[in-house]
Amino acid sequence: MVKKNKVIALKDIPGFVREGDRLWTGGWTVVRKPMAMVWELIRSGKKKLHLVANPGGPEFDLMAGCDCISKTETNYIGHEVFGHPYNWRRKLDEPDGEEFYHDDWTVKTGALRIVAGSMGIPFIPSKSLLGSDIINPEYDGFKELRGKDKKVPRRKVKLMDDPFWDGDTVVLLPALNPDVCLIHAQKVGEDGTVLITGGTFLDYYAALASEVTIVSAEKIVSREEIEKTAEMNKIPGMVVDAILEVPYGAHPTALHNYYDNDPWWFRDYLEASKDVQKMREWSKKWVHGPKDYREYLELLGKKRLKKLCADGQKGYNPEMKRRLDRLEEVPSE
Amino acid sequence: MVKKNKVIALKDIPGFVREGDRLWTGGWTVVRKPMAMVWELIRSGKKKLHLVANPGGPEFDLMAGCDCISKTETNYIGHEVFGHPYNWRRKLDEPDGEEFYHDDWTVKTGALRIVAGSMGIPFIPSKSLLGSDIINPEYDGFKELRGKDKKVPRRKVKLMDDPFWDGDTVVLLPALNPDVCLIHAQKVGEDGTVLITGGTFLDYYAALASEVTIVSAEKIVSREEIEKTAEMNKIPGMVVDAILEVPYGAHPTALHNYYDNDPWWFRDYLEASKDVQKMREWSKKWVHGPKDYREYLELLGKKRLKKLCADGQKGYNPEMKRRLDRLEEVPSE
Amino acid sequence: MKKQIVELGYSNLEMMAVAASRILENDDTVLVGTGLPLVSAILAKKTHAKEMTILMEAVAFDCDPDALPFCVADPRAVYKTVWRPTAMEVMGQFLQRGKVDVGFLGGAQVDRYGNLNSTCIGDYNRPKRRMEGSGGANDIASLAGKTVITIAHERKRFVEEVDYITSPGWRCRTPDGTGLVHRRELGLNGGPYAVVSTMGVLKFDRTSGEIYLHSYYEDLGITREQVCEATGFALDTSKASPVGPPFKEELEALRTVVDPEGIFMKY
Amino acid sequence: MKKQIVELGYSNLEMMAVAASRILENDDTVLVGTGLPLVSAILAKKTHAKEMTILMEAVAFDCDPDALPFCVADPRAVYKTVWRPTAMEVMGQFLQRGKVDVGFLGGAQVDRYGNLNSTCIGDYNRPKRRMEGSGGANDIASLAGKTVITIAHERKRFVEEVDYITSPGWRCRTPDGTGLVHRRELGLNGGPYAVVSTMGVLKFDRTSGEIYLHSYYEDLGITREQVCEATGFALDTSKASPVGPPFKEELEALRTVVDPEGIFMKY
Repeated sequence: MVKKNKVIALKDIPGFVREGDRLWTGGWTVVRKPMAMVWELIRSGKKKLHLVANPGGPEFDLMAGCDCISKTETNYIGHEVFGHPYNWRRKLDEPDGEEFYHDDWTVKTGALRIVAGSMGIPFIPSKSLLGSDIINPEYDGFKELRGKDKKVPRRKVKLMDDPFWDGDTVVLLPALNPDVCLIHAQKVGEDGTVLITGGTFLDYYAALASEVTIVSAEKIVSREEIEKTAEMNKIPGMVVDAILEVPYGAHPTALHNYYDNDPWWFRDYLEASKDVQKMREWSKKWVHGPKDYREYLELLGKKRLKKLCADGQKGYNPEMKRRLDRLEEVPSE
Repeated sequence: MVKKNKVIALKDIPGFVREGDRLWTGGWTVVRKPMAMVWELIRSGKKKLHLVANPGGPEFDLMAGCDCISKTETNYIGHEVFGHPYNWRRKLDEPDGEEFYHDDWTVKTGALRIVAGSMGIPFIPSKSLLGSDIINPEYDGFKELRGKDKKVPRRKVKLMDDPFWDGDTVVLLPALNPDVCLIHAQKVGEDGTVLITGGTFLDYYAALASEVTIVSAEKIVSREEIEKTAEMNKIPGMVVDAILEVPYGAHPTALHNYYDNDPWWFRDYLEASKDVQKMREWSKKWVHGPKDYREYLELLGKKRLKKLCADGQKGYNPEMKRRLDRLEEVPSE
Repeated sequence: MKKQIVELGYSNLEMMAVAASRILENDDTVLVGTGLPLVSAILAKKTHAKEMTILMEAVAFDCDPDALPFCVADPRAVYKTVWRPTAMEVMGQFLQRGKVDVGFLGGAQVDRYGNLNSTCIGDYNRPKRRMEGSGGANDIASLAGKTVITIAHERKRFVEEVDYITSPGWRCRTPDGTGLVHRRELGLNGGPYAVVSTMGVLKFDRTSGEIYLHSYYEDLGITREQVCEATGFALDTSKASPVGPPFKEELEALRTVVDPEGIFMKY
Repeated sequence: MKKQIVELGYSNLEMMAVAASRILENDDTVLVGTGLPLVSAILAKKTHAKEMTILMEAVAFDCDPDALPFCVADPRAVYKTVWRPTAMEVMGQFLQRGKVDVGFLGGAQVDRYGNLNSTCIGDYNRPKRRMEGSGGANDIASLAGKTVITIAHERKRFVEEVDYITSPGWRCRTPDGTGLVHRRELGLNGGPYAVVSTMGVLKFDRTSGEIYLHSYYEDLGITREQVCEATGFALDTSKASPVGPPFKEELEALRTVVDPEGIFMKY
């Protein structure tokens, strides 16, 4: 039974996010990122967001380039083999005087933090980080915020000797509980049940750990339809507050069984993002130009979107040429 | 690709288990218990096993009744609505002078302990147990073993104040890492990949937390077959050391989509287990009598097994009458 | 649903199931164990609380079974559910993260503060009668938004002091095991909300944490005095009022839909 | 597989991929990040280590891709895998539980103890060049049975002291951040096993934890002296011997099967 209507529109997204909120964006680097929802957030002029996804991808760099953020804590922000996160990097390499803090974590410790958040426990032990500068107190990127900012734990980690077994030292990690979690999925049931294939990454944990969770999907399906995949559904509707249907909602990142990475987007974006002025022009055209996401997709063009289509068997597009320095022309109508 | 032949026979099971081993049995009370493997263990005359599954079902009580065990630590041992665990209960209510220890946990803390074991961390925080006698030092069932038995943690729990957020007290629980894990599943791939439907319970965690994991299944299937259910397979072959095909390997417990609980078994077993002498006769007939599991199934009879068959749509047998005091006659050939 | 007063006879156990089910609301997320709690929760879902979310600790998440499950892992509980978690998710995540509104428990002994014993009768170290083990009772009583307890109303069950605190009530065990302390001082949220017995419904004073009689099954001939006699400690009955008898829809649902075989109800 | 000495020309990067792949064995479980580590691992799997188990941190468990993945989450890495975990399982469970034999990492700077920096160049608090973030590098270097590092052989990369210890080597950071301590004293198992560079392969002395030149690409004209010149600290080359050039099968697999587009190899 569908208990309540959870369907919202893309333009409703900014209403769920306040300045200073810790924002989790699902997916993994250049795969299944909630790009359409982030796109709408940027257009609404949000500022001072605190990004906490592990790891971040183009959505982090894009929010950095459009001056939406003041804090990041994660293990990685970037575009994998496509290229560097120039906008975000500038925040650290060439600080412009605006408040900006970054704190480094790792894949495992970032994962454990959101798992602890999903479990409702305040911390969780970990066996990595010892011997590294990631826990060097001198290099704690949030040290100025500790004890002041309620959304930041009082300390980065705490070392403790195991009181039960062999006495080895473990590193206690603070739980992470984002304010808002945005996830893009292949399908969502009208009851909020989420079907993801090809890798859930940390999205189930984040959905549960966060105060508010919103899921966009290529398709909203009926309760009957989502019952058919009962053994493979990944997130229960109970922790999904709102749902929306956004085809190509993860573009330019890849969506297993639906579409591959858009190499033209990455080539053009990376070129533009190297320079503040060019980045402004790029976002004027691609973020602020279209009147809605449908128009954004029209700007990309049907032919280009078709080129990205994944093989239903393999989950990706085996014909795709992927070297940015040797791409064919952008497909145009 | 199948990397190595993992197939063993039921008679090989006792070779994997040593006296004193902490034994995890998969499933949940009267559902999907690895009964055939436990049956073979009992027949081999194993003693002094330390049972750690959360929770235990008829396999615990049967091992208690056949004098295979000297320690239990779990949240529940029993037959649910069918009846009490008379054999196990006698160990505590009417001690016979043989060494026997029991320590109480709960569903959540038992789950967290095996999760911590699967994570390779020595302990994990929990927010229950406070205010209860489960952590009353006077009532620590293993207190005589602590600091002496290497398979028992030095203390039951440790209270600690959260150093990161609100300072609340949490209870640290010691990880659980069984020596041997026995699981019965619907299907196992020849590479060891396990397909379970209708509830994995804690078996994935136990498979990873344990030193040795053995999976019996209704059917061993090809790598190609197990690839088809990639998104719903529950345990990877990497942590499965040996596999075996044992149809009705969970009898008399229920196996989702395959067969339902055998109410005649529970009725007869519960009647027998109330009395030591009757229990001896029962096990002589049902455990030690048959020369192998095939003969055990023949003793049950085809007609009876057929009566247990689950509806492939519903996962159970909707025709099954389940009140033990009003059962029809045992189906016989 | 039009409610009709029943004209059939009914048992104390049936009234208990009905009274317990009435505590549950349409918006609730309820975590239940097997037995009467499960019967009551399913009864609520089949009558006045159709949108209620029922969780069971082993796997059954948001279930609405066609047939009464034997236990929390029964395929009957899993049928038609659209997500199939483990006890780690249900208990270690949803419950511990505070997503459960109502926890529903049975037990062998309860005291004036709602401490519940479902572990053993007699000294824990040398029990007179050892029980199966308490499953997730402690976790549920510690972490649900509120706890509802179902228990037969007998002097040996409503006791001055339970033999063992399995599930903490309002004033529960100190960490050193010697005294009692208010659960809030231990950082525990939630707490016992009601005890539904074979004679009536008991609730708790918010400040003292002490139990009192809230209502009783007058239609079954139960009086305040009988309740006091069946209770092993002094009970405040001054606020008690009669509970209305089962509606026809409730009894019918119980007998024909929830537990037609009488597996728990033993008709 | 009959191995033939190659007669074609080949690059230092190709030799590096080949040398790295040769470290991996058929029985190994290998956890790899993107880039050259991934290329080398897939090369090993397509040549001498067909039964090797490749894990990637996001989801790809025991993968054997048809096409080179862009990243650890790429559907190319997932295709044909029979179990689809999350980073919690791969990193928080399999790696942390000690199920990974070899960790395979790239980096920007390495020192004589195998400490690896993949975080930033310059002072962390005011970086000259901030990098993307180190992903799972620290976890892998802390918890894998042994670690293999791939890095270009340049003086600015083989440094006396790395600007930031992302991944601990044999003598690594004390918890207070001031000095260095042997990793075993911190309770860390594993440790750097080899550094595969564009000039040769370096290994570590078991007792001192210090790096030495194990072998070098003589066939590409590399000499011991050149390696020393490209290293920012005094390097023991006394035990070094030449590495054999790629076999034909290795180069063919690399060029036609592993990375035919030259995405990482940039042919």
